[in-house]
Amino acid sequence: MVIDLLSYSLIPMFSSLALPFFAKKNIRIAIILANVALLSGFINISYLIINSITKPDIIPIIDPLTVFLIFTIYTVALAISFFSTYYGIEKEANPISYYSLILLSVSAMTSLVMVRDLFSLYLFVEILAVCSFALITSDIKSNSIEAAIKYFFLTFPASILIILGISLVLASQKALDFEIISVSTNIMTMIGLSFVIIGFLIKSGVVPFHFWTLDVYQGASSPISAYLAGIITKIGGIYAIIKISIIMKYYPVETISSILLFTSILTILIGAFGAIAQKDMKRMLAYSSISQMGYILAGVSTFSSTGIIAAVFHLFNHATFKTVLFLNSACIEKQTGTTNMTELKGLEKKMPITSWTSIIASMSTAGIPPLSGFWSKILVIIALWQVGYIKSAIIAIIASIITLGYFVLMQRKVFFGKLAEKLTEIKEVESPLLLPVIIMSLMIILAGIYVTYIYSYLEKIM
Amino acid sequence: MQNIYFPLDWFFITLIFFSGAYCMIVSKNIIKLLIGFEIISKASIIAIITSGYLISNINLAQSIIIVMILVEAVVIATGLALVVKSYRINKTIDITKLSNMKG
Amino acid sequence: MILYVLIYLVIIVGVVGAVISKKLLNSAIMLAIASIGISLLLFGYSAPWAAVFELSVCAGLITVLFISAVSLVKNEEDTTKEKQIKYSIFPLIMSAVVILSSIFIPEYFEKLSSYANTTQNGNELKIGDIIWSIRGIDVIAQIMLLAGGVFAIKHIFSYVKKQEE
Amino acid sequence: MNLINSTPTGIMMIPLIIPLICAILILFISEKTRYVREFFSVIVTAVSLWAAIKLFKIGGDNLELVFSWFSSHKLHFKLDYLSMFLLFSVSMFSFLISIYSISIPNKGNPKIFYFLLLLTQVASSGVVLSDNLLLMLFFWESMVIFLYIFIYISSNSQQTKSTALKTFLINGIADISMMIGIAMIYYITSTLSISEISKTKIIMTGWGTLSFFLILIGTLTKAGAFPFHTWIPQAALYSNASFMAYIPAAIDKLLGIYFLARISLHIFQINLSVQIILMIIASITIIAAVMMALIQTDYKRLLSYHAVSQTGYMILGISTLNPIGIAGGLFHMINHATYKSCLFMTAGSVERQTQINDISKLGGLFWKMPATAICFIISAAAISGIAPLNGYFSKELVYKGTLNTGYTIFFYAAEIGSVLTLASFLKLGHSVFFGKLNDNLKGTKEAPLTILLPMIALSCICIIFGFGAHLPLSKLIQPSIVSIGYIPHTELSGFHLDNLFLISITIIIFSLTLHISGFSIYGKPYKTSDHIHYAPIIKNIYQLAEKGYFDLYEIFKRIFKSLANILFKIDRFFDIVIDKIPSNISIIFSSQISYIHRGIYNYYMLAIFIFVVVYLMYLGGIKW
Repeated sequence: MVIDLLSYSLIPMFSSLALPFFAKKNIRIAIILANVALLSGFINISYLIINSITKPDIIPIIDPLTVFLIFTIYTVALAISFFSTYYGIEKEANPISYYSLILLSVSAMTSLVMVRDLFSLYLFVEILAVCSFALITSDIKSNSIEAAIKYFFLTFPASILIILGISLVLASQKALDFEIISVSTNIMTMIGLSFVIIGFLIKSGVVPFHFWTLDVYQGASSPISAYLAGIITKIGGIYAIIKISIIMKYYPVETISSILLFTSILTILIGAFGAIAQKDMKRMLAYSSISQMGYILAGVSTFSSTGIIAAVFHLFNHATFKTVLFLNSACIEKQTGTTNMTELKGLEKKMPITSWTSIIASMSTAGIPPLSGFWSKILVIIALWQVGYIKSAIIAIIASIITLGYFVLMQRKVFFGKLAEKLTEIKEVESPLLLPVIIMSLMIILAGIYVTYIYSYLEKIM
Repeated sequence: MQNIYFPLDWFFITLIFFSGAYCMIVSKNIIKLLIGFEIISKASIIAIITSGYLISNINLAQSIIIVMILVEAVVIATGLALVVKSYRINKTIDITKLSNMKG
Repeated sequence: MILYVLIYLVIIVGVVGAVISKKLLNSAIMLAIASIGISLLLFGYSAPWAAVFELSVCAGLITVLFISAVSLVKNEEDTTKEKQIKYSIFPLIMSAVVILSSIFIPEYFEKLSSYANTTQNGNELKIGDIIWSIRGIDVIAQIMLLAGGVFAIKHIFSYVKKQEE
Repeated sequence: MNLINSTPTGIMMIPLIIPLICAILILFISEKTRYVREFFSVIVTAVSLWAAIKLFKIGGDNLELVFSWFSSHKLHFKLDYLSMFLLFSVSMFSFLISIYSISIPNKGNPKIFYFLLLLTQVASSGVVLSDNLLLMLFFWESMVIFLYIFIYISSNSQQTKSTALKTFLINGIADISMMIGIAMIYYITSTLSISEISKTKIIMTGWGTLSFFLILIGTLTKAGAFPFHTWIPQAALYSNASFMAYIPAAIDKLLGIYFLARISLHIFQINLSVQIILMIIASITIIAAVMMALIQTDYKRLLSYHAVSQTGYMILGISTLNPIGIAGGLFHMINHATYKSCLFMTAGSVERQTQINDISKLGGLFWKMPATAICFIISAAAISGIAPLNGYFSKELVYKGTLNTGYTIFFYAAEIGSVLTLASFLKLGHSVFFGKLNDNLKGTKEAPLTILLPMIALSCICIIFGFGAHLPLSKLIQPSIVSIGYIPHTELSGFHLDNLFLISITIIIFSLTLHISGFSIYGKPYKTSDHIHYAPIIKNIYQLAEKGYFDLYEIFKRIFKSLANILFKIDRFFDIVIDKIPSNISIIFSSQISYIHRGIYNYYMLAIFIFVVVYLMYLGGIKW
């Protein structure tokens, strides 16, 4: 456990525990407390990370990967909680439990990222899973309950597989710490870790096991689906695989890397193709996020340093632009009442900021040069190329073209063209709702421009 | 000598794992699903204790099992809460009826 | 060795009974029997603390939860007429799996267990020290988990009251 | 570069520079002033004629004038006797035409007409004078543009525009082939100046033959020989008489045959087989064109076909490769220019006075327009090669040349040609000037003086060159042949009472019989050639010709049309393959994917379980 970063996980936990007591007098104070806790964490970590990026040698960073991921967690969590305060969560669910669950999930994620023990990693993943599936139910529509049940019954069995893996590792290593495991290479540990990786594959929603992702992102209430797609599935699923791939640097990784490569290519293709004929906007975004997860997994499957850097960078980029896209779909749903793309037309005139931020985000997903998405995808493709998986690199390129295809299709359908008659009287959402989306798009653009700084920072991971 | 138990334990673990999985795949009733899920987590407990016994470090295995039992209890509790709520809203505990999100 | 096989027999009977029983109550009870079997196994492996926890929590608490849930959804049970064929052919499939896994699994894990690190110096650490000192982080995790569980259930049921008003 | 001073090089520049300056000046003269433009261009052409004549007096073979063009490239203007002879004839015709076209009605906007006339004068003298092939090509190509504008401005009917386009296309493409030919010459000899190339003539091997034929296409189009002549008859219908008298009748023939002479005698060493090909082209031109001319009922169209057939004689003369033949060809060139433009001038004056071109409506104009009638008779007699006139003498030389080469078949073709020429002119003269004067032509008066003057001048030249044939031959033709490098042994000029004269008499008698028999059968003067027109085999050849099957331009148009829609089909095919098929496949594929997710939990769990088992089996299968 990285002691000096501990505060990032303990403060949200204690504030979530304290929340019900504050809420006795007035709910507003509780909500403000939650937001302030997250804001302080965010300012702290962003100060730390900006210093380390701009002045790399002065402040020695303990563990660059952890700090980077904590930064991502706090940005997305702050955006979601700030967004849901003005989104009117009170109408749908009990705000106190909603915010305490968000705070708990933040502390779970930060501690998960900081943990150095395999079993504790599993524990925090369990906590995160419990919090997130409870959050899914915070929508009055019956779909959210169905989504929660599917999420429960499709992802929790995966933790059993992880425990089987951990038992094998336990049998072959002195202790479960990452340093000890990474040092002594051993076939039994390798199989145990592969069991764990397959367990986490189910949790991260890649193609053979992606069924729950579609229903959950579509069914859950919009800010929560943004939170899920943005950060929970990533930290709860792909981060563990990245961590294990870092550990398995000296292990014989041919079989597990071929499994990972096969899954990632399958994910990219089916995610990209599936999104083309979708009617519902959130389901289309679900398919696209599956496809982007495929890219992260492709990066990891190379087990090379550039691959892992590319995966982490794409994880950060995907977190930002997927959150923006889902929050925009939440705004559209709030204003028009539906996310069915066939009914929405020409929203750009009425909701300009939402449209333009979602255009920036989708362009970045598709990988248009100046934006950050392009750089991380290029890194992934280079990593694939270097390791020799040339066919899959080409498939990755083709899939990103298809991604561009269906995003342009979606924009043309939803944002441009003649305004649908039903939508004439809708207005732009209130400004606070737009604040997180605007900040996120700015981050996308800035990350795109200052990509060299970020890359030099990320290189310190390996 | 103690190596005999390890392979046999893993044989029984696969049996329990398979029966739990079969129960989850086949049954329509959500509570039956939960029971299947419970069976599978039982299998994981056996796995931990056999590896603990193999490296003769029983106490470490015991501490892990205790934590796992706690996790299992919390998960089952929230699962049942979810089932009850879905029963309250959809008036059914048949999972095949909960499928209006397609495509 | 016979005791070991006997315990496993109890567990298997409990599990298979839980799966194929028609009424939910019977399957809950069979599940309790299985968990009792497992705690016996734990005793067999001289892991008393784990066995006691297993007995009290799994056999006790979880079975009670199941039975209360079954009683809550009482009138629903007769409507979901599940075709019993699925469960009646289960023993057949089970025997097939038994035969297959008996061929591959023991031999595979035999080879695998040769890699186990048997240099461990026995149980000199007491269980209390392990839980509290070495695996301190897990204690925090457990607190978080309990808080999460409480808030989750509060969050799920919070809405039910509003809908009924 | 010293301009106008007494040295010959200065004078040589006059026909080039002064008309160019005046042409630009004419553009600035305002529309209102009458006759200033005409007067101005007449003066300028007179000056350039004076310069040409003065050059004759000074003599002095191959005067050299070097222009420095962008410092590196030297532009050589060179004057040898052949180009001096050509320069004289070109300036003479420009002078006469500028007088003639003063009162021609439908020549389009006079300002532009005279501007173009002077520019054509500059271009043609440029072609004649330039020693550097590239420079010659520059002037040669500019002629095409003036040709196009000349026709275009003559009237704004749709046919005129399509004729202009047709002319431009045929000449344009021919000039391009010539350009390629000249590029090949540069490739072979790595020098562009004619005088240097002529020292070591290019022999007819691989690239040589190809470049010769490419340049040949250019010259034949300019001269208006058989395959490329189709624009001339159409231009005759839809453009004005002064244009026809100026370029197709005179300038084109002069320049075409001049350059043909240059390449076949001066630049290339053409071998026997090429010579035969040239003679075949010549004879086809003669016969085909005159057959077409015979059946025409339009005054100018009939004359234009004759122009094409006479070119055949010149090419025949040049391609005999012996001095007599070449002299005949060159002499025929100048003769033809004189009587052909005079004939076109008569056509113009008849058209001006009666506004009718169709000879079936004309008749009995002899007493109404005596001067035009007399000029017509003289030039018609000259073109058909009747004894004392210039046509006879040049044809006689051409016949001698062809007989010397030994291939008598070409001689017979030429003879048949001249028979039919005489027959068609008898038909033309009889139907226009003799016969019954129909009523509506009662008021026609004689054409004004400005039209009559050049006509009379030209017919006098026909007579002078006829009786005094030795004058032009010794002064103009002989020195130019010597400068090309062929020394004539026998005495060229002079009247010899040999059997060629007798043959010409028989030709006259034969065509008279044809005319009278045709007249007696049909009664109408313009129908006299119908018995040939509707003869069995010849009838459907004529029909084919009418439909334009022999016309290269029409053939290419049909080819390109069918080519266009084949390409269109191919494009449609690619459009489907690239656009439709991939998008359909991806839509089918994505609908399949969304069909798989039916939402029921059990199927999902089954899929996940199967995949996990597969992965574990794959994992378990590790051999260590």
